[in-house]
Amino acid sequence: MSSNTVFEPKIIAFVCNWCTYAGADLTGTSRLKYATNVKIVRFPCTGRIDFLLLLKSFAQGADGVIVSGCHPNDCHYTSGNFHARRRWIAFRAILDLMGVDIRRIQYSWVSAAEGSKWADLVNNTVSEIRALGPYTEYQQVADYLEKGGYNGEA
Amino acid sequence: MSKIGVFICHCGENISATVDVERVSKEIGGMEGVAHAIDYKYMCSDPGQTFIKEAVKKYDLDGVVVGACSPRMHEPTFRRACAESGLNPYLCEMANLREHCSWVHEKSEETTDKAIDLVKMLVEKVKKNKPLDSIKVPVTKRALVIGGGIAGIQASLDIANTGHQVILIEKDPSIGGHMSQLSETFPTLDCSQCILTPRMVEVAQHPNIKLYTYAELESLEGFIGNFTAKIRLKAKSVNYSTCTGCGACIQKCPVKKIPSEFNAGLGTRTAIYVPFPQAVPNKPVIDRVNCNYYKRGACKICEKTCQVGSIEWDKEDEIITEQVGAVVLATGFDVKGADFFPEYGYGKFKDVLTGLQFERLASASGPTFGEIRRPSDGAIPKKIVFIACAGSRDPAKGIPYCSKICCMYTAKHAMLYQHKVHDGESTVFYMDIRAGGKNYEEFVRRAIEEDTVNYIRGRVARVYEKNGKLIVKGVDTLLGGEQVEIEADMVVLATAGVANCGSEQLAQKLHVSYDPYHFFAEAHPKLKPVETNTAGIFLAGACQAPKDIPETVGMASGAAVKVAALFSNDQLVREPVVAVVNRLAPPLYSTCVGCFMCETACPYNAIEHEEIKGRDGSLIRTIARVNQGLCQGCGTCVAFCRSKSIDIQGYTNEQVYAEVMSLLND
Amino acid sequence: MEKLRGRAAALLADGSVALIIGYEEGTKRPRPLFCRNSESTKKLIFDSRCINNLAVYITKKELVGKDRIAVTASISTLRSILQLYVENQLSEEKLLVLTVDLNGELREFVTFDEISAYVAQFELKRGEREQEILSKIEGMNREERWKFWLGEMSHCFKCYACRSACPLCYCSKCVVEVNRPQWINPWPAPLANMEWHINRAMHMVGRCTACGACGDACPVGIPIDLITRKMMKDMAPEFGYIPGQPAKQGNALSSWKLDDREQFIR
Amino acid sequence: METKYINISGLEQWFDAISASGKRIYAPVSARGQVDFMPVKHLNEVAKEYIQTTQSVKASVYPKAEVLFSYEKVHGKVNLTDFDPESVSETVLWKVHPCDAAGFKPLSAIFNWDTTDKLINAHLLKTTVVSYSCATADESCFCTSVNGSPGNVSGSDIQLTILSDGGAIAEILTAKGEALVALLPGVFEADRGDKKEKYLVDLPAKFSLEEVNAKLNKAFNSTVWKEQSERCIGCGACAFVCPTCACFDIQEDTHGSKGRRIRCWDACGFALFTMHTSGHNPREHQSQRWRQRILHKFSYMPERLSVVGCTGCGRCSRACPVDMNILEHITSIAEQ
Repeated sequence: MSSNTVFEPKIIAFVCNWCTYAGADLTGTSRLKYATNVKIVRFPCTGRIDFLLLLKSFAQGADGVIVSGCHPNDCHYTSGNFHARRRWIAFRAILDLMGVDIRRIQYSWVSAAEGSKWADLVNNTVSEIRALGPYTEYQQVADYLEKGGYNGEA
Repeated sequence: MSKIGVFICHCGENISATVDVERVSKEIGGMEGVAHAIDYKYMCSDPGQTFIKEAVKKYDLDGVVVGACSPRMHEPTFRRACAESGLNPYLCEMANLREHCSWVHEKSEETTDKAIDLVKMLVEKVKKNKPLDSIKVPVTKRALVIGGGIAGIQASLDIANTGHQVILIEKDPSIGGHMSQLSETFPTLDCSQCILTPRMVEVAQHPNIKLYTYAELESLEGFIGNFTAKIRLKAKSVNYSTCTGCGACIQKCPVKKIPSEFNAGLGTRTAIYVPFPQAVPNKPVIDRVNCNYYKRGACKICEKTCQVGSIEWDKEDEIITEQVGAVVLATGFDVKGADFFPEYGYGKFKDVLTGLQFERLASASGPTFGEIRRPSDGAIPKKIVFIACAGSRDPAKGIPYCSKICCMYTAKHAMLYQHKVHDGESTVFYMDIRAGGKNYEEFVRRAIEEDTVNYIRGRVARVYEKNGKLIVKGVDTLLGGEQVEIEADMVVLATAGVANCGSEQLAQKLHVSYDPYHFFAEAHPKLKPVETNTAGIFLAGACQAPKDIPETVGMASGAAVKVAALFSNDQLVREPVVAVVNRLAPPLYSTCVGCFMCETACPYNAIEHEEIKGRDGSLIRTIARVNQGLCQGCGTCVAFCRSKSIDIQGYTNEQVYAEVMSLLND
Repeated sequence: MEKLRGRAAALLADGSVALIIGYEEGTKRPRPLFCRNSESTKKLIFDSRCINNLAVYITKKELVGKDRIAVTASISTLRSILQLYVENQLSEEKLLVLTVDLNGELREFVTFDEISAYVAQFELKRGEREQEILSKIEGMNREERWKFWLGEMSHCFKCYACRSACPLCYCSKCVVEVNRPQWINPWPAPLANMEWHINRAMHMVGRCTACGACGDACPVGIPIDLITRKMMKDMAPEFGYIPGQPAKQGNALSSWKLDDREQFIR
Repeated sequence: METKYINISGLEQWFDAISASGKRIYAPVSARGQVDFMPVKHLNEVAKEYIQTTQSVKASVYPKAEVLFSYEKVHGKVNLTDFDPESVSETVLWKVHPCDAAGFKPLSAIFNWDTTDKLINAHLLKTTVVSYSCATADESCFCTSVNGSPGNVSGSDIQLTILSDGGAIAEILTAKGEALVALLPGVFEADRGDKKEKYLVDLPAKFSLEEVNAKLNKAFNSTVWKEQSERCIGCGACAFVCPTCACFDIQEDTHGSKGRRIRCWDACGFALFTMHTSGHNPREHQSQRWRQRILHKFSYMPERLSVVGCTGCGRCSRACPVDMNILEHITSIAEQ
């Protein structure tokens, strides 16, 4: 980490191959700069992105997550992003009910032509998650076993 | 223990200028399961690729990660290099150190740290990669073309001329479609029949084309290269193998007042009929709905007339089965008619016509032999009004789209009218003139300037009858919304082009998607305009959206090339990035429980029902199976499957999970 | 009751069904009963105390075999049966559904449509306890909700009674038992429990018919049925389905609308 | 050992002294509509009106999930960190019912049968059990049918019998019990001669163990298992609330080159419990799993470990979502 004072969040981006991955490639070809915190995991389509991967990311120490794919009607597979959109509507609602901090999941549509949108998305998400601080509320619970707790004693 | 080889590229200085590539290869070299890690100036160069090939052999690598540019750039290059050295190409992955790292970050420790993370991620993924073989699907080299209009005719001829078999089916008694009904065609004003008829005959005589008229698709099963089509041959009641097409039966048929479909209702036909003189095949069918014998059980005059005894009263519909490898959908379009325009008086006033009816009036083979005469009294109209966009671009009418051909044919109609009625006066009400196309704008200008057609920009509010005249009330928006009222002898509506009736059912039979207006949907609006989402089914002509003849013919040839390309190999070879449903030893067979929710999620109808049967043949369970010919590898089913019974090769649950975990494990 | 017993006995006697799943008096409350002969039908009861969702049994192959069976169904059970039909788990030739309507009349259903029409008369109501906890949760901010649920989840010992009692959890291998990769940690711990219950709620979106069997079954009293019920209610208008009235139109998450909400997508 | 009397305020003072000594105290607490063992600091936090806690006290010595050892691979070398018995804190279990306390014996027998289990023994060593004899019971209780009683002292270090004045007869049964008394010996008075039996609930035996055992020896192929288990939905509720059920699973919690091996509860009622990798399942049907549960407790354990695997607490009957009542089922087997 670059500094002891500034919190550098760990952010994972789940993106589709055809739009956002290509869009992020364009950010590179355009030499636009963005924060190093975000690492991209490539999927064929947003429809492929399993909600459990988002949960696992937080449990394993991610402070934020980006999910991005093709704009509506642009999906390489016609409807993967529509399926994903529904999945996220339901997933967000459940997480919110359970009290998971849904501000830490940023959904976006970034097309293959939107290199600058990708750079902005990363930079904005990094600064927003930085403001929220580390997601210890979630990560600490993962360590439960070490504490030898009993019934209802977290 | 894995033996992964990692190859970090400098990309000249593109990567090494901001990423400490030596540190990357050194740190990755210390990772569990990494057998060999180097960095080199240009991995994609010949010497670079040689490094990889040699390392695969020397270290007996079971996985390769190349940290270089975007996989969208060089993944095929490095996979090929691996394949050449004997490593399964799907055991090679790329970490994007250029577009996603060195080009978007400044030179710093963090940038190198990120590069290491990106490579680590792919190393963890590649540990879970499995060797994959490309998918080979056998191809039946016979095409089914549905629809015998100009699109179907062109597609059939083009495919047949590449040496492949074609089955062309047409629901009407003759091929020809709407083009055969047209008088002259824009922008050249050559006679439609004159250019079409030779092609129709060519179809009938082509050794590679099997033509079924009066036939409809019953069902289509299977997948690309391997479809089974069931075709319903509707009973013609005439034996074509003996019928000579002499036409005597038609002469004698007592039922003469049936509105002729070919003449768009302006003329009549008999119950036993040939739709038009140039029909192919030029043999009659009996219209059982209107035939006296079928209605009342008596008549049979045609049978008595027929010299060769070709009438078959008891003939029933026949269903035949054909194996085909590809399907071209060319079912065309229809025009809105009748009750759709109460405000324009269509259906109420005899002299308010559709554009298609006007085509018949203007056609030399039409009911008036090419003279423009009013259906009501046979008089030659001296004043005529054409209304463009009758229905089109009218969200209130449920048709927000532009029907595309109306501007041009309206100009053509006005021009034909002026050529035929020299003292006539023609007016066109239009919203915009859309004349994009070679020589189209010139054609419209000619109508306005040389043939003095009066163009008024504005909409018509109402058409009503007064003293035997049709009063057309509208506004001229170019004159500041001034009211215009014209006393016309005839009004022609350029009615909207709409999807053929029954297209929705047909789409469902074929499992192709369709738009809200029931036009068939192309796979991609720009890059796959003739493909559908169902592999092996292609589109030609106006069944996809309204379009004119040159565009239709172009699209038909495009579809034909797609079919020919598919038929150019004995097997279809596809990337193995497809979904698979797990199979286990009995008694589980699979963890799939057959809820078939994946079936609704799949955009390609690639999910099939597989019956698992015991040794005695009894059904044990029905589970899902992915048709590898149809699956395009989006993976939507994978994320949807509750029991994780479907996985997608190349992006398996284990692979993506390992990637995510590698980023977070410290 | 006598009508039900009589009809059940007749169905078994003439061989039209091989098994009737119903209720009998239990030691604390009515419990499931499996009648394979006319004699046992004398124990059959059917009233408002019969709350076990019997639909859970009709997908168990080892229990029902290959023969045609009958089930006495409460409204909750009927709703579950509809959803099981939607998910291709039942066949109309193999299942006869019996119920007693509000007038005490015995009703019999064979087809999906018959059940669907009958169920349509009954509105899905929110229970008092459900309303109480929901109001409590609605008054909480996010951190409080997290604490509340984490507290509840810490009691879970992963006996999976919720899963076993749910008629829609019929998978032969549940996702928690998939270990390549190990999506959900199998040991009981608050976060691993939370992951399980979030996962369960996601799997129930558009499928749950609010029978409450999971909550009733939970031995440690976690109001887990609330999560799926609330999701069902909240998502119904969003995705265009009627809560508790499964229809053969594809699952909420396997279908979509062009105008699905997306304000949250940047 | 010794019997003493302790009055109501003495109890409170003694409890505070235990609390102040730094030992963890777990006692039944009423919360969320249930009573369960929770950490407490003061006696007034302890639940009063209830028959039975939902869960047994088993988890105090055999946690739901526990780390056996952890490991890390560094430069090809594996560093192993074993379970440290010293990491277990001194614990007092307060107001344990005799049926729960009696569970420690079978539980310990299972874990020390062929190998000695380091973990559970460490917990047992650090645990002092203060039981309360039972003045109430419900229709699920049947300790008297399985060698127990409302005043059974097996497994207890101290047993208290609460008297009508709020004070208690204190039977100090073991050295651990004495050590606990020694924290505040002054509040214990000489035995007043109160009759313990007078304060115990009367619970007649419902069946004879010998009879059940004899029947079970011949019942392996009986149809009774199928009949009784038809409604069983195969969850693990009965096993997880049971004071003696000891089935466990071993899981790996790996993160890159680090990891932990975890032991967590499992249940023989789960279909996957005996599933082989091949797909073969020796206990394929629920009836076979139900048979295993009953035979294990009432036949195999008495035979091999000389201890009955059931203490008659009745928790499984209370927890079962489909009313699989163990008392009813055992009685019916005995009566066959």
